[in-house]
Amino acid sequence: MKFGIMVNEGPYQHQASDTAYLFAKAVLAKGHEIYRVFFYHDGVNNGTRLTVPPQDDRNIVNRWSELAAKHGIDLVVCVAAAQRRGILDESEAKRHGRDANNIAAGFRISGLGQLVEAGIQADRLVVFGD
Amino acid sequence: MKFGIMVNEGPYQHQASDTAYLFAKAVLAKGHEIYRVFFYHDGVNNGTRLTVPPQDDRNIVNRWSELAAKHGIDLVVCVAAAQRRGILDESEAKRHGRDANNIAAGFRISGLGQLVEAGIQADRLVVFGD
Amino acid sequence: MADAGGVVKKFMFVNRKSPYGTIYALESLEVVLISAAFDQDVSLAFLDDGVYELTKGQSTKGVEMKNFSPTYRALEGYDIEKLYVAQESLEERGLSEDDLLVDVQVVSRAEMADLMAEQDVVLSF
Amino acid sequence: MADAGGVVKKFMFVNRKSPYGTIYALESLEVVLISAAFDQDVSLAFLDDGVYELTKGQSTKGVEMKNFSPTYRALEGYDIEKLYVAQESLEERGLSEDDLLVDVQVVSRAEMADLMAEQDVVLSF
Amino acid sequence: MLHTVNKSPFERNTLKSCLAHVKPGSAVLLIEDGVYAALAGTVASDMVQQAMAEVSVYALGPDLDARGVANRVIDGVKVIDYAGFVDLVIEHPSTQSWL
Amino acid sequence: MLHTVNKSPFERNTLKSCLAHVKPGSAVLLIEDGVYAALAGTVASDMVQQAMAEVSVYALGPDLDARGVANRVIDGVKVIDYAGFVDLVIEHPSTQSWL
Repeated sequence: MKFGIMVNEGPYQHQASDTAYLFAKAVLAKGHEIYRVFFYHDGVNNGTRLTVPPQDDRNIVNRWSELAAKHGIDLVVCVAAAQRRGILDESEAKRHGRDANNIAAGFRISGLGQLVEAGIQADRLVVFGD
Repeated sequence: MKFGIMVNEGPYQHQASDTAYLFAKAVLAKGHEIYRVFFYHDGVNNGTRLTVPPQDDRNIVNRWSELAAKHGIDLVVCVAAAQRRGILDESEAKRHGRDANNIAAGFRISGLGQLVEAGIQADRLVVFGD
Repeated sequence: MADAGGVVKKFMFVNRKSPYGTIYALESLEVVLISAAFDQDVSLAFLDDGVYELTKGQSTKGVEMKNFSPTYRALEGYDIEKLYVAQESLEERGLSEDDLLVDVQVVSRAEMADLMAEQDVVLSF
Repeated sequence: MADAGGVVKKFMFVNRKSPYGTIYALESLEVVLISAAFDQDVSLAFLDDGVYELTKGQSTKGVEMKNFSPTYRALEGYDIEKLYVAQESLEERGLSEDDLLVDVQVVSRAEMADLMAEQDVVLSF
Repeated sequence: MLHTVNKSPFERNTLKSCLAHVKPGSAVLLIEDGVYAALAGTVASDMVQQAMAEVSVYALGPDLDARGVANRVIDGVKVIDYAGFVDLVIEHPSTQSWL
Repeated sequence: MLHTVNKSPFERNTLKSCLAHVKPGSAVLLIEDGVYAALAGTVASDMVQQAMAEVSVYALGPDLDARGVANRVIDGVKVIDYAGFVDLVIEHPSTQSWL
């Protein structure tokens, strides 16, 4: 079965991203497919490579990147929500005249249509938020 | 009178940063002093220079930077909270081996002691959060 | 981008939060507008504090935020016409249909529950 | 850094949120620990879902988060000994003092209100 | 003491908890989504009106305006702007934010 | 239909609103701070026990464990892990998250 997952909160502040990640791992462990993880609202903040969490705590961003690399999962950050909050990839940074970008490995920036499309294409869509 | 202000939520997601800013402007308009604005929890996300809000909306980060420049206000981002969430200045980025930083003009990264000190030194401390 | 391959699903956007205190209402509306391009069966539910998203007379100059409430009036132009508002939520807040800035269908809790149960995809804000 | 210039203020950290669902409880505790270095008159209030921060037996392996509850036991070593817990909040949740992992003073609502009113600085989490 | 409340009384227990801890003579300022508690004719109005017997209740005007509810405020709730918010903070030796 | 609730019943109206909209035969899964609603002996227990006459109530075990409350669960609430969460999502044609 194909799953879509929506993550609406950033890392650490709320548990939503943690639960979504552990849910995604369980989906994969059962042999199902994850069609897409879509990051919206503050959820876009899961996609920054600049986090430096304490050594004795989980690294939320890296976990997502590693899951994507291992299982070929599409991690999509909403472009409009990302612009508001300062999550940029190289081309976005260039387009808006910014001197740096911060997107993490395995994440890509795209439009809200990707969320609606995930709702259409996936058999189930589950929302994690606050 | 000397005011301390604590901001606990990031830009756009919650109104806390907006209210804190408009409160700070009113404090200054009345001739009072702002001893420090301390950004904690997701509030550290107010300190990224990478935001690109829509043209027809307010630019929350720039407003803080401009207020700081105009009135010499100390905008302090908590280092531990910032590391967790990916807000780094040049020296933090270097120290942690990151290839980019994203701190906005007028913000500085420092420890939680700066919050306690603001509580001690300011005549009033007001918390804005969720 | 807006090719759904002929699939038409029932999408419901559930709005339970008031505007301005958080961004959920505004960003929910952005998804709704995009969804129009996909020719799906879209409906919006407003319950609990979500009914406040639709109050007339919003004026955001003093808070320096963008007033996005006029956009609800534009939904009709996108063929998004199923707006359901919870009657009990209006009553608890002393509001009536006349206080809302768009035409809506006011429904009971039982009717809202029926509508929710028949959806394929529910996005919550 | 920890020079308060001889000033001693009454600081209260008000904890109203449960642990793990959000980070407020954990980051509140980080401020409390720092405050110890400033020789201020520090107290902690736990009310509403904040009383859940102190429940015994927290075990976070399954959620892969850091279990920070043992840190409350370390507060005594920092001379932070004024921990006030709202009696009504415990009762509403079917909890008693025995369910908590540190020694606290259980206070009534009226006593909590008196304590809050005498503070110089109140930080809310 | 000044207490601020920024949450809707319909969604959260924040205002209720605040009002259970205010002492006579103190002030409660409703801001952000907290201003919905300042409105007449709701299921939360009674709680606020009862509190007004012992404490002063204020609401932030710009937040009422944003939400389109400025014309529904309970009689006796004082509507103020950000400058008035600053004055309240100055008048009271300490401020507690109920989040 | 599967309904998930991730908020404390003491802090927010989320669970109450959810339970007012569930239809007989559907399932409610309590996760994150929502698991506090699964506990016996609280002021929210009655609301949940009444709902259990018509719907199945589940609670996420890892969230109960984290909060130290796994030994207080109401009889009849089924405790599941993340794999069980996935199974519930599959069993029901749609999932609504009450946030």
